[in-house]
Amino acid sequence: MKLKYFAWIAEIIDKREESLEIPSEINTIGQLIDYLSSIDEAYKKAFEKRKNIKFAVNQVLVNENELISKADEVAFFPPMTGG
Amino acid sequence: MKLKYFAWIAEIIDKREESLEIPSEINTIGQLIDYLSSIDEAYKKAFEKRKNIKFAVNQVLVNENELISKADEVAFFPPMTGG
Amino acid sequence: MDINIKKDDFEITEEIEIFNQNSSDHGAVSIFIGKVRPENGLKSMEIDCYPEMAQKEIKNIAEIACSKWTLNNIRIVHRYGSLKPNENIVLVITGSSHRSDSMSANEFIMDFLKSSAPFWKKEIYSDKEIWVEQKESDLRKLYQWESF
Amino acid sequence: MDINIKKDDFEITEEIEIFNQNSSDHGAVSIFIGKVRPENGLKSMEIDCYPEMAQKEIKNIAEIACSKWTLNNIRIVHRYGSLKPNENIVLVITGSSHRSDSMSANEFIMDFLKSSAPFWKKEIYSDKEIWVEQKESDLRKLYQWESF
Repeated sequence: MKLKYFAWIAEIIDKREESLEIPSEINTIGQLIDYLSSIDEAYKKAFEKRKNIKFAVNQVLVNENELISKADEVAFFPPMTGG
Repeated sequence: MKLKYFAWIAEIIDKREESLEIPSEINTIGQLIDYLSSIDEAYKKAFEKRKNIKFAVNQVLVNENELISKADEVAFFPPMTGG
Repeated sequence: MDINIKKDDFEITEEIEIFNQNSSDHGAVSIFIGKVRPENGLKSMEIDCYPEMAQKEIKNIAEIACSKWTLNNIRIVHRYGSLKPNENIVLVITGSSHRSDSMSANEFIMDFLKSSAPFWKKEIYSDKEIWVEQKESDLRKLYQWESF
Repeated sequence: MDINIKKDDFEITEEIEIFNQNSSDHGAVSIFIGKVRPENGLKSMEIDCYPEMAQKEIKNIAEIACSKWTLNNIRIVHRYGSLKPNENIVLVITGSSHRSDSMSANEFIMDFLKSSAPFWKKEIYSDKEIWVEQKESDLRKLYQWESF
């Protein structure tokens, strides 16, 4: 699964993107966040304030219950501040 | 008194401006319109639909009861359509 | 604050340059450009104007805009005379530190220019000439600001 | 409709020219330019971006704008990367036959870009770096359009 991180989330995880093998029982964004938080302190810290994190699957904003699969590009980022 | 006309009012009166001696008993814009309408058909026609006419004294929009004097510049025009 | 009532055309790029020279420290710039709409068969638009009053009135409304919103600079250009379809009529540039101020002030000034600045438009077609009538909808927009 | 997400600066005059080439028959053009506000001590503004998503999302919002208002053309440019104070960040140009359409669409698109397009701003001062937080007031502006 291709994962992307932006803004302070990328800073805490210290990566802008990576490809990871995700266990097959991880089916939703929410489960993915829990899984990542369990394998490494950096993810745990980045995803701590989960209310402040938004996610996109294949460049489309979704909520925590969105189903994901191996071929997806999943992105994590804080609330947007463009313009 | 210096009088100015704009848009279709200027077309009907066939003047854009003129200087006129106005009788001393004419004290307001309303009286001035009545007076002009009484001396010439063109004014009468131009001022017929009085609701559609706006006036300015010395470049400031006023209402019919505005007092006027010899030294003033009085302008007559339809509702504005700029921009 | 700079107000230009004139017959000659304006270059938008030049106007923006002058605007920026006079006020470099704003985060938000809103620009509105009004042109002669190329209506079917329209040969030209003649705009009558009372320049002395226009200058006064527009200055007045620009000052009101400055009191309602935090603005760094305003530039207004309004042409009169005989204009061809697609020619520029009016330009309003408003600069502020915040987009909502620059946008609202720009809209406010345009609403004012439409119904309260002493300009009058006549559409010239090959077979007729029509003085444009003031629109109820434009007046309503203007009145909305009074309760603002 | 033209959407540019890029690092390089843009020339406003050039952008307006391209916009006009692609759509000459509108009576009203609204332009908004957002720049890096020169806050006290600000050295630069770093803008992070998810370009592929930004392109999709902005195209989507431009299409929504086209369905809400009658527009002849839209041009949006949004930069990312490291920008100095007073540098351009964003440009939105909307063209219509009527000023209220071009103005409302422009404001709508800017409100969207502020809180829903995937860009993130970080302010760099000599002694600290601050990720800009999303403003409640910006979110509220965005929500207002939903009932529109």
